Amino acid sequence: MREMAFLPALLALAAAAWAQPEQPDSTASPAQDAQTFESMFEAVCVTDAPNDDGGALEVSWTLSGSASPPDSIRILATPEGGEEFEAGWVLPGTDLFSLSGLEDGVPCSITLEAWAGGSPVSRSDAASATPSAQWFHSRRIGMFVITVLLAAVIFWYINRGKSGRPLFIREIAGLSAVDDAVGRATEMGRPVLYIPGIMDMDDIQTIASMVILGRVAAKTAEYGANLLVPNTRSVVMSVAQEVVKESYLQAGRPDAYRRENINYLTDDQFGYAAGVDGIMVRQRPAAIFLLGTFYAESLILAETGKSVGAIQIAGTAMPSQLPFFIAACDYTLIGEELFAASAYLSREPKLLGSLKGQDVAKLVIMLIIVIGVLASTAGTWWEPANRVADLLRFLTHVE
Amino acid sequence: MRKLLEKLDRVDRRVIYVLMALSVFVPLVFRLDFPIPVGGGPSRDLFEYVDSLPPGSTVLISYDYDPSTMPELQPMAVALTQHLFTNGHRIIATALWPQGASLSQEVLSSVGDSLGRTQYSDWVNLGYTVGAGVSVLRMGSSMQAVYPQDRDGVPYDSIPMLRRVTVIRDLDMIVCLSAGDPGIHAWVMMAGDRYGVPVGGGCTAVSAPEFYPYLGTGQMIGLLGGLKGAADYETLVREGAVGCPPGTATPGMAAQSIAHLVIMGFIVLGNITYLSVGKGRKGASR
Amino acid sequence: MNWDLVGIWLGAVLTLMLYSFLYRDNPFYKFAEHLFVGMSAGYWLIYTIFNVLIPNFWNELTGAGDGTPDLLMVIPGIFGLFMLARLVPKIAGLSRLALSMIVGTGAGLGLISTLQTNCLSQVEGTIVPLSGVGTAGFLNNLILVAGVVCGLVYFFFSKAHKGVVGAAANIGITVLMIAFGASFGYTVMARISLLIGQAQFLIFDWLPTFSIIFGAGG
Amino acid sequence: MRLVLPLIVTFICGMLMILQFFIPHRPFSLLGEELSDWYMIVASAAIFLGVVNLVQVHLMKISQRAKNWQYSPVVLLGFFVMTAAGAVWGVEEGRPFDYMFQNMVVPMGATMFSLLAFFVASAAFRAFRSSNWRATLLLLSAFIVMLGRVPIGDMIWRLFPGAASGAHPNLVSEAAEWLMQVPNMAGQRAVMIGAALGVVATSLRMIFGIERSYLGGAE
Repeated sequence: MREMAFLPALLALAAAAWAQPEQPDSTASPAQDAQTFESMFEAVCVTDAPNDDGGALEVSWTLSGSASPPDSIRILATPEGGEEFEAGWVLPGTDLFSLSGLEDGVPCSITLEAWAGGSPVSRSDAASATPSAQWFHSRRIGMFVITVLLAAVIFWYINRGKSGRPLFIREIAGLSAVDDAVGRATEMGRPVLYIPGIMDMDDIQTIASMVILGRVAAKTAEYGANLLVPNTRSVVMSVAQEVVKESYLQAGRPDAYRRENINYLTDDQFGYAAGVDGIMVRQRPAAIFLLGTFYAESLILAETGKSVGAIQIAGTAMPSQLPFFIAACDYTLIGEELFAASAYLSREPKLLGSLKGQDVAKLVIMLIIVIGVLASTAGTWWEPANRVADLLRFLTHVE
Repeated sequence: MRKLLEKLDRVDRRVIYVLMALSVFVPLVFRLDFPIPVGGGPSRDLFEYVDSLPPGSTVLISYDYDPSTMPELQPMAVALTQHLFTNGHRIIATALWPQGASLSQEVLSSVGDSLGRTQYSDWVNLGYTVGAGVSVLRMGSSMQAVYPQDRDGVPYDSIPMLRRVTVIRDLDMIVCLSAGDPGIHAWVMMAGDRYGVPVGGGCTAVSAPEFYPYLGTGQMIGLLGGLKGAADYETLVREGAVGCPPGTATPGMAAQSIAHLVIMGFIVLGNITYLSVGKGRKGASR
Repeated sequence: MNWDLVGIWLGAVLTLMLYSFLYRDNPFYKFAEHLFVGMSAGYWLIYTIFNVLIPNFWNELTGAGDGTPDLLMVIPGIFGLFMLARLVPKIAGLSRLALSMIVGTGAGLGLISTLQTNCLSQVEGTIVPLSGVGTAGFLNNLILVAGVVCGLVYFFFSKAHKGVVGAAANIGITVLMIAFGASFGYTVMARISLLIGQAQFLIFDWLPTFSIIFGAGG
Repeated sequence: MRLVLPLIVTFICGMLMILQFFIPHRPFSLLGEELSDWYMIVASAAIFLGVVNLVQVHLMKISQRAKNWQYSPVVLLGFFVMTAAGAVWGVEEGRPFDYMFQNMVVPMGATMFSLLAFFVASAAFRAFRSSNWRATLLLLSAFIVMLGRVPIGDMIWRLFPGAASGAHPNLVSEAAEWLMQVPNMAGQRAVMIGAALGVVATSLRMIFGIERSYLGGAE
């Protein structure tokens, strides 16, 4: 970096030079040029910047068509009780300028100055407004309503689940195959390989995968199969170690837990794929789980797994990788089925309730779509119906 | 005939691998070529939007990929940069993937020198930032907070062409060349949806279907899908501006077409042998 | 010592070693695989330090960047140490705090951005009129809306896929399969272009070097 | 007791990230931005855990002479050479770190990625055995899109009598484009919306501490 030191100095010089011509040429007398560029500004309006955390105003204006456009427009701001300062320069093309760093509650008046040939030629009349912070983002009310609605539905059903009423859940082929996959591995005395995807713990699919790992580990502890969990993220490795240790504890087999089988390979996507392929061909696992977020390496892993003759259960919400898992794996959990796995395997009332809540949420979404489509279809010949469609579009539109 | 089909049914994976290798290496060694018709669709939409940018616009190109996806995305970056420089626009390069920074430097300096464009007045390389969508979100409130200095350590506010770009909304357009995450999703979510900046993109053919819904809802104004998208854009740019050096995507398309046909042949062959031989045997469940 | 030549040879030899995996697992692949794992782990460690921890954390904390030390950075520093506490068995429990911060932030951000972009924007885009868009428009919109609604019915968990629900779920899974087929077809091309990239490297960059090395004598 | 504090931290961080989206007012927007910076730093700090584990596992493999232990020194050598080169000579272009990266790590990554061309071919040959009508549909739409994306597709279509002069000379690529625009979009949207609801439910369960196995403390 050392030899780069001279560069900033050089640039500071260039920047200073660049700014030079902008300075007003005091000798030119603005008065006699003013009339040719009479009031160039129309509809100058200043408002508090909406939906922000305060201290900002938005200035909008239109240039009157008649006068020839100026070179640039200078924006001057004078907060009440403070002196005027230059807020910014814009090219004539733009018609909106946002000004920040002001004090909330202090009215501030804005004037616009048109510059041509290096001197001010026209000045708009002052318009003022008071910057303030909004407590609620006006354009995200629709999403807020839907978020609260979905959350309420899900929590309501979680509580209903707790009250012990039995909840039906349809059969998911991939998940009911977990038992015989681990059983098969135990019989053949070959390990079970669990691949949690390649993203970090901030990714919800990886979180869902960790929860499923807990259930799978409980089975391998119970059956006494050898569980391998290679990781590409360090945080996921630590969580995996915690989850598996806890499952082995719960199953009463703390001795069978081997921490070195849950290891870190590399953060590199394809370094990880190469490493896992090596594990597959050398350890020859009889059951392979590929659950979480996958990208291009999905087929490298699935095809190698197929070549060592393992039962493969895959699951991801990545639409681009689902075709490959369907092609190369025995069972594939598609999208939401990955998130249903923890409830399906544990049959805990709370989690089954949450699943029921997700179904009702889907019903809400489907109703919004169907009503919206019918309303906008009817809208083409019966105007009021369009307002219903527009309401639904507003509800689902988020700025 | 039945004997042949039975042998085909149990053919070894490695035979398929050898055939695949031949179908790619042979056309390349003998340099076969095919004409590229560029129909309507996302590639042309992106070209026309870039072509219609007002003069002196500032476009941000984000290099969100790494060398392993260079064959598809680098030709897009070169064609896009040629197009923007010949139309007299300014380019800001960013990267949400670490290696994207050096990839952008390669394109900007080589294309810039060939078309007489200089650093800091026509283009600047802000380099890599961690944080994916979160960094894009932060650019909404202040570009300088995310990039206090450019890739060579020059402070943000001392770069002349960045004088007027304080927040992401000041940009005329964003093009994200994306090989996965972080990539187009982050720019559409955080820059397009939130701040209304028009977002175009280029991606590997594998992730193109994922972004089609964004084209449908207008959240994206154009998309280059895979090597074909790159070849489309190369052809369109070369139609417009004379004297552009030929790209690398077009020759690759010939090898692509042949290998493509070989794979389709495998699908057809695979199913014929299966239907005729394995009538009794139940295939693997879905 | 022509370093470019050495570089091309290093890349080509390692490429062939990895390609040997297609035949079967062998010492060459094992060597290249282990080298790749080790070197890429080292690469990401250095890159994370130089590109994340120093500019975003250390410079901010000590104010080396723009001169004003931001003491708030002490908080992520502490959580980072909590994470590293896993190395010391006695205080490994502290790492749970760091884990919960990562999972909490990820869950919050994930919920909002996924709901906004992957759900609501898609629902908004599916509210389309069936009439007044011409017969082709009518058919396309009908298939789009029916596909999305039936696709969602397929994802129903608390109802058996029988009767009306079963029929809708069948339509849904059919549309899904066509969609997956389309993206498979679209994706196959990309995979081949990667092989083309490596083939071009071997044919146009590596092979010519043979004449330089071996042809030098002739 | 040992779980209460972490669960509180998860709740605070989760709710803060949600609220800062809806409430632009000063404390929330600022805290939202700070939190998203901090979580990056903490996640990055964890990489030390990973590399320590990597070194430990391979040292153990060598000491116990486990299967294939002869290759563990290669991992350790590769790791320490890269780390030392980066720490001593820095990461700028032309330095040993960047040289080894460009000439060794990058080609290996590209090679592993390109293996997919072979695996896609073998998957296409074996997997799409049309054992049921849905797999046939998947296969058919894949076939049309593949044909439509390459110039050869339309060439073959024009061989049919009257096809070239008819209304749709490029029927194959148009069909491919239609498959991508309509059914593909419908299918992708159904998966995205379904998965998004799964994400919402899972996130809420994490934030409100209903799902806590990730902390290793199954209740």
